[in-house]
Amino acid sequence: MPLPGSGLAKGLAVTLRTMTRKSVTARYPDTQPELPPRSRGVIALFEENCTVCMLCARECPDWCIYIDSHKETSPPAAPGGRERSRNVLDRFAIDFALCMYCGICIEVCPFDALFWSPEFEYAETDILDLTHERDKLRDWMWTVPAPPPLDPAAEEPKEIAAARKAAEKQAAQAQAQAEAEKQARPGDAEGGTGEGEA
Amino acid sequence: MDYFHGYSVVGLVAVVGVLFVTVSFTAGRLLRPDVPTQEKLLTYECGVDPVGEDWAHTQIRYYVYAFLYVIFAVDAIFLFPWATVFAAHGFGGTTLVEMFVFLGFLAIGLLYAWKKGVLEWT
Amino acid sequence: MNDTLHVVLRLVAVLVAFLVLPLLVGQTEHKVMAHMQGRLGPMYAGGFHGWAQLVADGVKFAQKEDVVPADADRRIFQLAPAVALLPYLLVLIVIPVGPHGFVGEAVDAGLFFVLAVMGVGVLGSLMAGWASANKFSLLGGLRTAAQLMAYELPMLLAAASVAMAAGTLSLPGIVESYHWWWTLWQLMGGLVFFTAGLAELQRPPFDMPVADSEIIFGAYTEYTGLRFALFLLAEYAGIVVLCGLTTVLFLGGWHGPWAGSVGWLWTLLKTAVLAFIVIWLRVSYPRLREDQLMKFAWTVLIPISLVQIALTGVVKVVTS
Amino acid sequence: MIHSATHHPGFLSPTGVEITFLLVGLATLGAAVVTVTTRQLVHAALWLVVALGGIAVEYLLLTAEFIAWVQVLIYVGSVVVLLLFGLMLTKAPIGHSPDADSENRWVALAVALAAAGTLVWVVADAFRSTWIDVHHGTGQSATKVTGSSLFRFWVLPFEALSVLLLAALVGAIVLSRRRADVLPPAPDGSTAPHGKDR
Repeated sequence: MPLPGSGLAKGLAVTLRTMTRKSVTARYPDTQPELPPRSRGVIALFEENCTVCMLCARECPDWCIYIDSHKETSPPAAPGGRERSRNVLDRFAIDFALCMYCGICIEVCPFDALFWSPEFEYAETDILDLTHERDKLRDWMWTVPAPPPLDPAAEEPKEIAAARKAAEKQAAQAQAQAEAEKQARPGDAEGGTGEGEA
Repeated sequence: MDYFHGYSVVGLVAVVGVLFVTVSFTAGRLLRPDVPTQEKLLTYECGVDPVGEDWAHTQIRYYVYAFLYVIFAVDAIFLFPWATVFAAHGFGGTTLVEMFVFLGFLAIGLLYAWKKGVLEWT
Repeated sequence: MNDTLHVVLRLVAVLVAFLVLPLLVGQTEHKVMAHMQGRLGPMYAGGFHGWAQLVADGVKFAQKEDVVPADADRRIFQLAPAVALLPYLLVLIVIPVGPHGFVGEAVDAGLFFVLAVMGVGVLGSLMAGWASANKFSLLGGLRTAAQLMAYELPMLLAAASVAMAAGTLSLPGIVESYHWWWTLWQLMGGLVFFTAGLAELQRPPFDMPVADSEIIFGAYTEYTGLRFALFLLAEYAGIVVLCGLTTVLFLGGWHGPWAGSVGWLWTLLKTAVLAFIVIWLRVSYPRLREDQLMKFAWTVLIPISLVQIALTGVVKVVTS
Repeated sequence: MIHSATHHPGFLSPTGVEITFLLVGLATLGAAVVTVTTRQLVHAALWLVVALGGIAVEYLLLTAEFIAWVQVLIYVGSVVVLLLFGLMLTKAPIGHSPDADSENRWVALAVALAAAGTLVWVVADAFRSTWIDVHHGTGQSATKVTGSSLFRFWVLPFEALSVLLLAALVGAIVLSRRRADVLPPAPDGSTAPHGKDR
């Protein structure tokens, strides 16, 4: 059985020990915090990628994304062709007083137009000012960090895998062609393997 | 006159204290804003509209403690005049025993209360 | 006129001590609590380590609107903070700081005076609790009253033990007759006195009457601005008074090396150490439940203090 | 510092004590009258504090230092707290309590006057030839005087008092427990602890 009161003494010892150690407070406005990668600070808009598909606005649980757009028709590329129409973004705003930083909009964007920015100092004195417009959202794009490197053992990203496959295929084709040319050269004694279709 | 001098100073401190409170309240009245609204004057119940009135039914258990206290406090004050004289000449052991008899009776009372489970709830 | 001057000087000194020492304790609490929790605490107000934080708080409190709830009993609600605060001012004047009359005013029945007047302060909490017309306040007031009743008694008994040892109720008299071994002899009484005092001040771990997770802020829930500040001041003045009294009664007040010249420093130092312990306990321990609180007073502290009285009496009669 | 006071007349001249006594007495009487006439229960209890405090000051002025602080400790510090406590536990509404008036005020007045008359007569008769010399520093060790007379001459009543207090204590416990039997169990469904060991 432990000594009666030893628990009480232990409690006192813990607090006293903590007092003698260096405190862990981050002195924020004086020193900037060290943010972890993929910090959810604010949502940035890469408006060049936006096609006004409205997926983000529709999926937002808070309905805090406001998008206005109009259609523009451009003349056909070739005479006699069809007129082409495309959506032009007029307004893209996010009300950060409503946003709950779930990130669904970023997930659903099919064209990579929305990104997490680690920027967090966008407080306003009026709640209405927390509705940030597209220019501000676009500006935050500059603060979006490069995507973090993959784990060494991670699967390749699809794009790279596809590109690599294509490149490999091309290389294989080139090699095959070169070999075929070599074989088809007249005066070549050994007739190796049948040279297929070449 | 030491006695009256001493207590007149104590009385003066009381007056100074009252003055201090009065002055700070008056100064506060000049400094602070005063814009009462109906909601501001509502009873505070964590932001929810208050329900019922301020009085609610409470367990009566507390009350036994209050009785105990008054009885024991009457006992405890006898200790003080005793404390100043019991070691003096002409008192000594007898007075000590007298006080222990007195305290013994009250200790019995405390034991009785303890045994009856008045001192605990759970 | 010399006499008048003396009196005025003492009054001013007591008032200054009454206003400055609680602030010091409060600021120390800010910092000590912070560091015990691995934080820094206030760092900006006043520049160096936020030393002026409480001054800034005071300015803020003075500028805040004084809200009296519509259902409240206006007069009593407004009077309560004064009733809670003033007893501590009165008590402060009789606490001896150094030898040779270095005391606000020596009162013959000083110890008894102190205990009686400190008991009045609880009326402030009761008044506040009742007059607020708020359930939580009323509960807080009830708890305050029950707590006072439970802990006043061990305090009285422990103080009686010291009075027995010294054979006087005068506070300077008690310190004068102190010997170093009294601290050991009166150890149980000292612990009981300090603990009971903590409970009377409603300091953690005995802060059930103001338990924020249950009853918001107990009797002080409806208070704002200056009146709230006065309640807080009363709490910290209470810490100063309790630590000062414990020093005087159990730790020998001004006794120490070179007591003749720097005795007052010893008193202040011991008081400061005790105040640190008060803060330390607050950080270290969780709050006691209401029934544990009552049980602790009646089944632990009171028996211990009765044993201490018996011990003191026997030792005193044997040695005299 | 303190010694100098003995050479000076001090703040209150001898007649000053008497004047103060009279004024405090009037204030106490006023508070007492308000206590019994006010229609608000808690206000009555608080006016009682004023009246009891006034009596304590009167004791002080009669150099009965110890009794004065006993008055504060027991009556103001515990009896009134007990009273307030009881009021809060039962019912003490803010504002007037019309049912607090028992309509007996004339009988009560007669009883009060008779009691006051009897007390004044008895006390004046008993202490007719006894005088307290308040002016010659009898304040020295009033506690000691109380103690020595208590333990020299009044030991038996003192011991009897302890028996009386014990009886009161047991009585209080018995009464409160019998009341507990009548009460329904606690609404939260837990077994009422007052019915534990019977």
